[in-house]
Amino acid sequence: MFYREAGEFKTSYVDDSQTFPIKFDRMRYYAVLVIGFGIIPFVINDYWANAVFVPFLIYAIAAIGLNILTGYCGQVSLGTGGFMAVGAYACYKLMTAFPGMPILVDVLLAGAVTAGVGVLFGLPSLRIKGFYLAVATLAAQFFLVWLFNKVPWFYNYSASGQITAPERTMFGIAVTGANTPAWAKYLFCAVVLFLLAWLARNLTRGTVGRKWMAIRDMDIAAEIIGVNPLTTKLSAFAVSSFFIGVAGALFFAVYLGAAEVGEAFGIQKSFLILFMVIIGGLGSLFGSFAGAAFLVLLPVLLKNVLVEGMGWPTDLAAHVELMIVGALIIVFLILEPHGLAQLWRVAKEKLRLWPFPH
Amino acid sequence: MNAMNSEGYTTADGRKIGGVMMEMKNITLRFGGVKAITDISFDIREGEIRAIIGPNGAGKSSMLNVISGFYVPQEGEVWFHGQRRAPMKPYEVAQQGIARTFQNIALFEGMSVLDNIMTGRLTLMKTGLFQQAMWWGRAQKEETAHREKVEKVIDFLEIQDIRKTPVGRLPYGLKKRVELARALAAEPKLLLLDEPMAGMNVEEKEDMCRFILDVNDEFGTTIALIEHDMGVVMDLSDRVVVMDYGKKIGDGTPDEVRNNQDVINAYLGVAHD
Amino acid sequence: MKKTFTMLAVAALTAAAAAPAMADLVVPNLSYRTGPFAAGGIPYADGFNDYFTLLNERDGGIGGEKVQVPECETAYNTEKGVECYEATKGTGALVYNPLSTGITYQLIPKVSADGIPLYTPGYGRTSAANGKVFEWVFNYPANYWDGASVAVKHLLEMNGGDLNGKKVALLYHNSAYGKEPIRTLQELAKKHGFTLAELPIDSPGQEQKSQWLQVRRDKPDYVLFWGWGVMNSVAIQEAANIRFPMENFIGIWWSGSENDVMPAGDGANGYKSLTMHGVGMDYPVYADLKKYVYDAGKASGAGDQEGSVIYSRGMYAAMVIAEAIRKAQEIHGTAAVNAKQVRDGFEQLEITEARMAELGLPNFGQPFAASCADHGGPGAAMIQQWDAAAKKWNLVTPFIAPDDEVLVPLVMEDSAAFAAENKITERCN
Amino acid sequence: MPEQLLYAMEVSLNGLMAGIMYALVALGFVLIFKASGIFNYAQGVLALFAALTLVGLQQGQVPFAHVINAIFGTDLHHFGWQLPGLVAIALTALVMVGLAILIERLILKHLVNQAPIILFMATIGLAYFLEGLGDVMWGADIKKLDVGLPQGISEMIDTFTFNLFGYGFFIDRLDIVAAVVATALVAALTAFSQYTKYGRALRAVADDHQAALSVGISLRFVWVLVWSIAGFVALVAGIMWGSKSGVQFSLSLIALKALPVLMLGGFTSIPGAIVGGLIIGMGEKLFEFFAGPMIGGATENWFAYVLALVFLVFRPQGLFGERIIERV
Repeated sequence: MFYREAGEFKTSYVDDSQTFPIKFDRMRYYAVLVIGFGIIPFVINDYWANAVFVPFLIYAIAAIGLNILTGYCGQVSLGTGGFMAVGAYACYKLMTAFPGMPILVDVLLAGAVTAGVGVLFGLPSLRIKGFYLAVATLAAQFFLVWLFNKVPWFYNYSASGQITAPERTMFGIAVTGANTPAWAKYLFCAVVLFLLAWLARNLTRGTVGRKWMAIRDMDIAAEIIGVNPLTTKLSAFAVSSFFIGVAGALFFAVYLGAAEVGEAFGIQKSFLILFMVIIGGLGSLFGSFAGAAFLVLLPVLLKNVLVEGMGWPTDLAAHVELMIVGALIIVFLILEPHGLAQLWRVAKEKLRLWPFPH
Repeated sequence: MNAMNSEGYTTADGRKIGGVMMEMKNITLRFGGVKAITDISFDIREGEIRAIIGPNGAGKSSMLNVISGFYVPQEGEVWFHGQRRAPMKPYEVAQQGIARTFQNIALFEGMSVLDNIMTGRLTLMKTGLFQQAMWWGRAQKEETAHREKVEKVIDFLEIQDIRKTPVGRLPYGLKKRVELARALAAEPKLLLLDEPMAGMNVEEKEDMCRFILDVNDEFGTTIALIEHDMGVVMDLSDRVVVMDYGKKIGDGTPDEVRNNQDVINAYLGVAHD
Repeated sequence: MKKTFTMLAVAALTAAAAAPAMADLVVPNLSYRTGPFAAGGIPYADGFNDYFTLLNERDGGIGGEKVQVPECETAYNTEKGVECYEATKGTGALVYNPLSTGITYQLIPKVSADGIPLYTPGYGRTSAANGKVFEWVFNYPANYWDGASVAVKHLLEMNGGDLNGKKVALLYHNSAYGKEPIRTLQELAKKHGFTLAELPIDSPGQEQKSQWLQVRRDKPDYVLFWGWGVMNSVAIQEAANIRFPMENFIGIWWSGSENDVMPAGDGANGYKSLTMHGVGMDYPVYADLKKYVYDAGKASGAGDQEGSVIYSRGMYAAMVIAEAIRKAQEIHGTAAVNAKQVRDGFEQLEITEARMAELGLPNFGQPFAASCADHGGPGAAMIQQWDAAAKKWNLVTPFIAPDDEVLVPLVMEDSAAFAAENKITERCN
Repeated sequence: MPEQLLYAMEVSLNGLMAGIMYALVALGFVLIFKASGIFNYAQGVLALFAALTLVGLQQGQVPFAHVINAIFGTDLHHFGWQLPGLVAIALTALVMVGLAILIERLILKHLVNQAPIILFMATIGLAYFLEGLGDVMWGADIKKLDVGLPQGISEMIDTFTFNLFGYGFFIDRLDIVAAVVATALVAALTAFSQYTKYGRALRAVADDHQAALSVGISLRFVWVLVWSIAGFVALVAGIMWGSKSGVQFSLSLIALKALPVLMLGGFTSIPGAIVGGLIIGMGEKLFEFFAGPMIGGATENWFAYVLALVFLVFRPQGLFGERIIERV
C-alpha cells in the first residue's frame, strides 16, 4: 500500500540516479539515521556497545571494503585479516609517534597506508584469477601477520608483542583507551561508517563502479571496450584496502583497545568477513550491512538463548551454536544464493504489489 | 577495386566514401604452430561498410580480434589513420575510437541495460577516483551529461522500456541490440560487428540491418562486420573481404566477389589440392 | 517473520544484559571448552567450578554468602572474551580470571576503568606484578619471567652453578604468551654466559619438524619450552623422536599436563616441567570434594578431570580468589563485598602454610603475602618430572625462588613504559 | 661430505615427507573440484570429523553422550568395547559414505548450477556444522589416536645413512608409512578412474557436465561417489595427522597447509597435488631451516604461500594445468 513507485516521476537524470529513488525508502533511510545518530547514543551502555554495536559498525566497514573488491570487482580476497592488521599497526604507530594528532586523522591515514599495501598485494591479480587469486591473497594474510609479529619496531619493542591503544580524545572526550564512554565509541564508529558508506555509494554508482563491475562480469570484454584492467583492479584493491585498513584501525584502537596480531587479525577474520559479504550479498552495500549484522548478532543471540535462556552448559551451547550457524548459512544459500540483500529485494518487490498478488 | 583512388569513391547508392582509415598489411597470426591468418592485407575506408566473410574456421573472428588489439599478430602491420599502430593493449585500441560487439554476446550480466550502455562511454569520462568519491560537483555533472548521450542511443535503438532491466533477464535478440547500443555509446570512429545477426529470426535481422544502415548513415560511422548470411552481407556492405583457411581469396564489391571463382569454390566446398 | 525475529533478538539480548540477582558473590568463569585450546581449558574450568561448588555445599559459600560462578565461553578468542566480560560485569562480578594472555591484555585497561580486579596466576602481563602501576591486576604467586628464571636456576643447579658456554634453546608459541620470557632469558644469558637460540612455532603447532631438525643440528644442551594446546604434545613427541634427552627438556607450567605427555607414551619419560603447586590427589581437600561435589553429582563438566595438573591449577586459582574474598569480608566487615573491596582483599592477602593446611591443601602452593606494591608474589616454582611407567608426575625439587636481581629491573622498566604510555602515576608512595 | 649439505639432505627428505602429508589433504580437494567444480573448504573438517569418529568407534564412546547426559541427567560415557583398528577404520569409512549421501541429499542437490563462490560458501557452512557436530558427538577434549602405526625415528635409515655419511638422518617412521599409504592411494585412485565404469563416469563429468548428462550419467550419483572418496581420503589424512598430534580441533586447520599445494599443482590435477605437496614441503622446510634463524623463524606458513604465489605469477595455470588461451 505505501510502497509504491507509481506516481513518482523523475524529471531529471539527477533525480533518477539518487540512492533511494522511492519515497518510502528515503523516509526509512532518514528514520534509520535519526535512530542511529539521535537515539542510540543516548541509551547505549557498555554491553550493547562492546558486544553488539561497535563490532557491527566496524565489521560493516570491513565488509563494505571487501565487497568493493569481491562483490563489485570480482576479485576474491582472503587477505582481509592481514590488511586489517596493517590498519591497526599503522594506527598504533601513528598514535604513539604523533600523540598530538587527532585520532580521526590517525585512522584515515592508517587506511591510506593499508591502501598502499593493498595495491602491492593486488599486483598478482593481473595474472592470477578466481580461486587461485583467493588462495594467493592468503600469502598476504600470513606474511603480514608474521611481519607484525616478528619485527619489534611495529609494536614499539614491548615484551610480548602486544599493542595497546593509548587514550586519545576528540572534542575533549576520550574515544580510545579504557575511559571511553560507550556512546563515544559508538558515535565515533558510526560517523566513520556513515562517511565511508557514502563514499562507497558514490564510487559504486558512477564510472569507477562500472569499471569494477565490467571487470567482474567479463574481464576480457571489459578490456576490449576500453577498461584498463591494471588501474581498475588496483583501484579496487586500493579502495577496498582503505576501508579494511580503517576498519582494522578502529577494531584495534576503539573496540579492542589492545591487540595481538595473530589472534585478532588471523585467518579466521579473513574468512569471517568474506562470509559476511557473501551472506549479505555480493555487490550490494546494503548486503554488507546485513551480513555484518547477521554474523555479529547471531552468535550473541544464540549464546544468550542457549546459555541464559535454556541453561545449557557453555561448551554444548558453543558447539550447537556452530552447528546452527553452519546450517543457517546453508539454508540461506539454498533459499537465496544471492544473499540477504536479494532476499530483501524480493521482499520489496512483493511489498510493491501488496495487497494485489499480481 | 580499380575505380578507387586515395581520395575515396562513390557507392552504387551514391554515398561518398573517404580515404583509407585502417589498413592491414601482410598480417600473419599463429597459435603455437597453427596459422590462423596467413599474410592478409586489406583496407577499410572512412564511412564505408566493410564485410569480412568466409566459411567456418576461416579466421574471420581472429582477424577482427587483431583489429581490436586482442590478438597481436606475429607478422604484419596495422595502420590506423595513416600511422603504424604499435602493439598495444585492447583498452588502448578502444581509446583510439574502435568499438565492437561480440559473436557470443559479451554483456555485463550483473548490471542493468542502462549501466551496460554507460560502460560504452567509459573511455570518454574523465573524472578521477577522488572526484567520484565526492560525487557532488564534477562527477555528478559528468554523469548527467553522459547519461543524456546514452539516452539518445537508447532512443535510437528503441530500447527505452528495458532501461533498468538487468541484462541477464533479456531475450537473445534484445541482448544483441543492447550490445550494439554499448558500442555506439562510445561514439566510435570504427565499429566492429562480429556476426551481428547470428541466431536471429528474420524480423530481428531486418531490424538489425536497419540499425546498421542508420548508424552508418546518421553518424557516418565506419563499420566492419563479419557475417555468415551471404544475402545480408551482399545487401549491406560496400566492399567485401573473403577469407578461407586463413587466407584472403577475394576482395571487392559484392558483385565482384559473387563472381569470383575461388569464392564460389570455397562456398560450394570444392576440394583443396 | 522479520519482526518477530527482531523482537526475539531484542528480548534475548536484554535478558542477557540484566540477568542474575545482585545478592550473591559473583565470580565469572571465562572459560574455553571449545576451540584449539579446549584440552587445557576444560580441566581448568572444571577445577575452578568444583572448588566454588565445594565452598557452597560444605560451608554455605564464603562468609555465609553463596558464590555464583556464571560460566562464559571465550574459545580463547579475544573478541568473545571482551563480549563475556561486558556481559558479566554488570552482574556484580568481583574478579576475572580469563586464562588467556591475549584476553588479559584486553581486559587490563577495561578492569582498571571499571574497578574490577583481574587475577592472572601464572599467565597474563608479567609486569602487572608491579602494584604501583597496575592497581587492579594481580598475578601472584608466579609469572612467566619468574618461570624463566626458575628454569634457568634449575639448569644452574644441574651444572653446579655454572652455565658458561652452554647452549639453551627456547621453543615457543609464536604469540604474546610465548614471547613473554624472551627478554628475561636474554638478560639471564648475559648474566650466566649461556647462549640462547629462539625457535618460534606458529599456533597451533602441529608441524614442528623444522624446529626439531634445527635442534638436532645445533645440539643445544637444554631446551626450554613455552607451548600451549596441541603444540605441547607434538613437541614432546618430536623430542622423543629425535631422542633428545628428556631430562634436559623443560616446559613452563602450561606445558606440563598429563594430556601433553601421554600421547608420546614411554618416549616422554623424564620430561620436566615447572609447576607452582602440588600435583596429584593426595590432599585432604579431595576427600571433601568427593563427598560434597563428585559423589553428589555436582561435578563440573564431564567430571573426569579430577587431580590432573591443570585441574589442580584451576582449583588453586579458585582457592586464592576465595581467600581474597574472605580477606575482603574481614577488612570491610561485611559479607556482601563489592569488587572494589575484593581488590583490597587481594592486596592484603596473606596465604600461610598453616592456612593452606586448614584448607586441606598442605604444602600445595608457596606461602605468600601481597602488598600495595607487590602484586606478583614470591614467584617460586617447583620442577616436576614425568614418570611414564607410573603415568604420574613426580616433584623433583622443592620451591626454587627466581632471580629477583634480574627480574625486578625488568618489571620496573616494562611497567614504567606502560605507565608513561597511559599517563598513570605510581601509587603506594 | 660437508655438514651443511648433509643437513640440507636430511631437511629435504623430511620436507618431502611433510609434503606427502600435505598432498594427502590436497588430494581430497582436487577430487571434489575436478568432479563438481566445488572448492571444498570443509575438507580439513572432514578429516577432523573422520578422525573423531574413528577414535570414538574404536574406544566405544557413546555418541552425543554429553547432550544425553545434559538432558536426561544420565552418566553415559562408553559402551565398554574396544574395536580393532581395521574394523574401526572400515566402520568409519561407512560413516563417511553415509555423510556423503547426506551432503548430496541435503545440500548439493539444491545448489546445482550455482556460481562457484556460492558452492564454496556452502562448504564453509558445512565446515561449521561438522565441526560443531563432531564436538557434540564426541567431545572437544584431545584424543589419542592409535591404530597401530609405528612412530619415532627409523633406526634403519639412521644406521644406513650413518654408515654412508657418518651422520644418521632422522626420518619419522610415521612419515614413511604416510608416504607409502599416499602412494598406494594415488595408485588406487588412478586405477579406479582409468579402469572402472564409475571411474570413467567420474572423468566424463569432470570433462563436461552437459555431455556426461546427455549420455546418461547421473550427476547426483557421481557427486555422492566423489564425496565418498574425498571422505575416505580425509579419513586417511585424519589417521596420519591424528596419530602424529592427537585428534582435536586443530586438525581441521591442516586444510590451510593444503591450499598452497593446490595453487602450485593446479586445482584439477592429482599428480599436481602430489608434486606440489613435495615442492611445498621441501621448500618450506629448507627455508625455515636455513633462512628461518636469520629472519626470526616461524616462516613456514607464509613461505608456502609466497612460493606458490611467485610460481603462479609466472605460470598462472599451475604446474600441470593446460595453457590458458583467452578467447572472446
